[in-house]
Amino acid sequence: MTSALLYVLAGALLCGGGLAGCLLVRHLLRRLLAFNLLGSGVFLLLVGLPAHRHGSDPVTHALVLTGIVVAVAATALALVLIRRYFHLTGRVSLPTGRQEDR
Amino acid sequence: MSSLLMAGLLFTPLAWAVLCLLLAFRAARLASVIGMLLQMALSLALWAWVAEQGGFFYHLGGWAPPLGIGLRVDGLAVTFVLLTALVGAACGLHAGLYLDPSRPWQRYFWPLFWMLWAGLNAVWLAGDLFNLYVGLELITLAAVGLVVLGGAAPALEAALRYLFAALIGSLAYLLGVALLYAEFGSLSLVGVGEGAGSASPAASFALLIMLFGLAVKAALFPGHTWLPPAHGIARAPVSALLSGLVVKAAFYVAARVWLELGPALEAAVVGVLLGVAGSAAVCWGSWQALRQPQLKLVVAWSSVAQIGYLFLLFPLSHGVPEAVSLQAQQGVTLQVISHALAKSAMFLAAGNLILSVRSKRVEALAGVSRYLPLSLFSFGLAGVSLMGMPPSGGFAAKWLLLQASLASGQWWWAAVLLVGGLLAAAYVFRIYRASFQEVEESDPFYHPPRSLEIIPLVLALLALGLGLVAEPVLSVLGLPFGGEVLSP
Amino acid sequence: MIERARQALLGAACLLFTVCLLWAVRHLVALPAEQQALSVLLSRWLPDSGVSHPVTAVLLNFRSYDTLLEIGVLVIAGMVGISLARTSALEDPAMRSADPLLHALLRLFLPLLVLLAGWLLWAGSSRPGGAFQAGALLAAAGVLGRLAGLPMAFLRPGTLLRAGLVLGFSVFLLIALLGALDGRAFLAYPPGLAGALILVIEAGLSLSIGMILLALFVSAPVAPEEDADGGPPA
Amino acid sequence: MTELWLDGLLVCALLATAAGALLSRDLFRAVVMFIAFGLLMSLAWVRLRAPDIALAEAIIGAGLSGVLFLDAVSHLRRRPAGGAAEDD
Repeated sequence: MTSALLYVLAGALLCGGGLAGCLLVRHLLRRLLAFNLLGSGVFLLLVGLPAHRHGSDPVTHALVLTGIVVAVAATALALVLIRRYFHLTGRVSLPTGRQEDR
Repeated sequence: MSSLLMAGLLFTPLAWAVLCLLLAFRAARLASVIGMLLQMALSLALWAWVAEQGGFFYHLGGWAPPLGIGLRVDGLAVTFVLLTALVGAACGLHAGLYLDPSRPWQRYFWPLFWMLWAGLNAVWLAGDLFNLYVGLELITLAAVGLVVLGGAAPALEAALRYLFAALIGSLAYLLGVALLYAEFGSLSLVGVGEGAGSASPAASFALLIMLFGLAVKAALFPGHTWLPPAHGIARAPVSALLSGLVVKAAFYVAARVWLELGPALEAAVVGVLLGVAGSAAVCWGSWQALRQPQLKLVVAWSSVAQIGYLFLLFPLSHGVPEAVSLQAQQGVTLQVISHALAKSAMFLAAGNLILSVRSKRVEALAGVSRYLPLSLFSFGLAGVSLMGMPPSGGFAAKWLLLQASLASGQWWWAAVLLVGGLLAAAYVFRIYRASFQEVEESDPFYHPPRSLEIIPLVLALLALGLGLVAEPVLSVLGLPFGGEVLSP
Repeated sequence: MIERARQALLGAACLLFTVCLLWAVRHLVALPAEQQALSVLLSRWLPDSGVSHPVTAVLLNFRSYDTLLEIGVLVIAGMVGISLARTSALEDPAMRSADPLLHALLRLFLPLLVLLAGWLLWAGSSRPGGAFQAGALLAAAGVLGRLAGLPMAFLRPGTLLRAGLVLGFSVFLLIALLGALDGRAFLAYPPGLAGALILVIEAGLSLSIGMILLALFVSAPVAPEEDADGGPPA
Repeated sequence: MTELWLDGLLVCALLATAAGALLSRDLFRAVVMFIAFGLLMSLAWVRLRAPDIALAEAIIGAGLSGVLFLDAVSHLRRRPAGGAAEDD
């Protein structure tokens, strides 16, 4: 099954791009988007690799369903935090540089 | 009997989380005390059972791995379960008195606290790679929730930093799991370990990426930047839980995966890299602790340093004789236990001191030695263990690590142990010096209730006494694990 | 300058990571195709799981511990969400749309969505579908209703909301304990009852999942009248 | 063969929308790209013979996350109470 291979490749590239986004982008909302892309890439690899080797594997489907729910919980929580942070400070990215003592 | 113990151990924290969510702060506090006693009794009973009968596998739902999820209940796991019960109960009791019940959001402390406890137990006992992922996420989200409790801007900032670092770490770990599953077709640690008989490039990369993710979650230098703000801003009992137990969970998973896969995959370079990062963490963390103007940040940076020691396990357990590897494992386990006790004691004592002097700064401690000797004493006792002076658990741990590094011919790690101990002495004495400054005659301080002061003292005494009982503790860890399955 | 160097370093690391990942993937896809032991086990034991759809069997029977903890993660997210929502009523009056056409449409549409969720739940035992999809659909229905300004009194942060958040979780937990008290392992179903109990758990879970996701959506906004320094002295 | 071409096209579209979600200058556009990415992912799951995930992805990934993100974007465009709005 070669079409699974295509999705595996896409998954690997998504992992790379998502990781780059998570590490390099400062805007919190964009970083969260990148986190979701990274997650999608991992899920594609998790399902695609066994699918390429053995054919459809229901165990991986169950794992990815679990993973998606965990990811959406984390995303929703992060959005609540980001919005509240913006509300209190007007910032959409975390400050860098030396930590001054407050 | 032990089947019921296991069920109780898994059920109680989750059930108490539900219960406490439905109750108001004071009622939840009462319920939690009962729950903590119950959990303590269960952990102790399970520990005694394993110490007597040996470890076993527990198949959840009656399904054997690889189809189902098996829990690995061995000496190490039950020791950490017991440690969690001890530190968790101490922090919970302290929090019940320390947190202000009039704030409406404080009621959420209790359900989050229990969820955290459930996640920790799940990780200690886990024998399944994906289950470990879910357990780690449970811990992460509960910990972030505890940090952000109340929702002030600095707490939000620290929590967001923590959340992103931890989430990326988890996904890196999951990616490794995906690659391992694709290669070996199993999710159980044992199954993957059996499959990894010979070196495989994909599995090596999977191991690398998993260790990377877990190192970020365990705040290993240079991925440590999220830790000081998060542990510094949280309320004292929360910081104690996070520093004492939460970071250890990620390290525990890393060590488990490493000991299962590392030898087969010939990943010596990775081990040395982790050792170097750990050494850098010891030096940089201690140096920063020396320079922090705030008391809790001193303690938080000290955590960065102390976690560094743990990662010496990786170079000292790879490509060395079995006996040396065992020594290193024992030393690191003692370091985990003694740091969990000492650091939670230190954070709780620091919380009491902050409560007393009404300021978070180190200079504000002037005069404390005269009017609040007890809290300062607990802080200092915990410091003794961090420095690694006899008879503390920290000393026993470092002694074992020292022997392992000399026996393996890797003497340079011993230098790290020495430098770290000296720097730890410096930052603990800095606090002492500040508190011995003389001030005006009258006592300007708030005196916290005696029970608040006793809890860190007990923990610090345990950390100190650990060195004396190191032998029996280690004997449970070293129990042979036959791998028999518990049949209810 | 240092920031620039840091960014370049991180970028290079990401590139290296991608290359290594592709290289690992190349090795993995070159492995010989073989019958997988786990799939054999799965089809061997599927008849004993109480459901005929393998994914549901894995999620709610073989690996139900994962699912239990995962719902715990969702509950935590929901808890933290409502703990940060400082408004007394989680309703945004500004959102209440007065468009009668939209209301009429929604009145037709929402029951349909709820019905669809119920069907997904029911279908989950033998076909694709199940508690997550049904719960997410319920949440989506709730979000639609909220965007149109339908009143949702049950979302006030109170005992009712908290009870709803943990309803599915508690049902799951109690059934899990049942197995242990009965002399089997934690999370084991009594023989013959697995199918029925899984359906009960799934019904509870989809309600709670829907409620948690909806609560997270609703508790995200910060009402403008709220004070900016609502936090505690840190 | 046609199927392979279709898969190739889908993968290219996936990567393009992902890049759009990462690189778009406009935040709103990035989120829209992300929603499109979620829909395409759900198609990809269908192609990988994982209908359960496809359903979940369509409802959660594209629908719910999308609404959450859109709502957040519109919120971040409003002026905050605490301080001056900061451009990214």
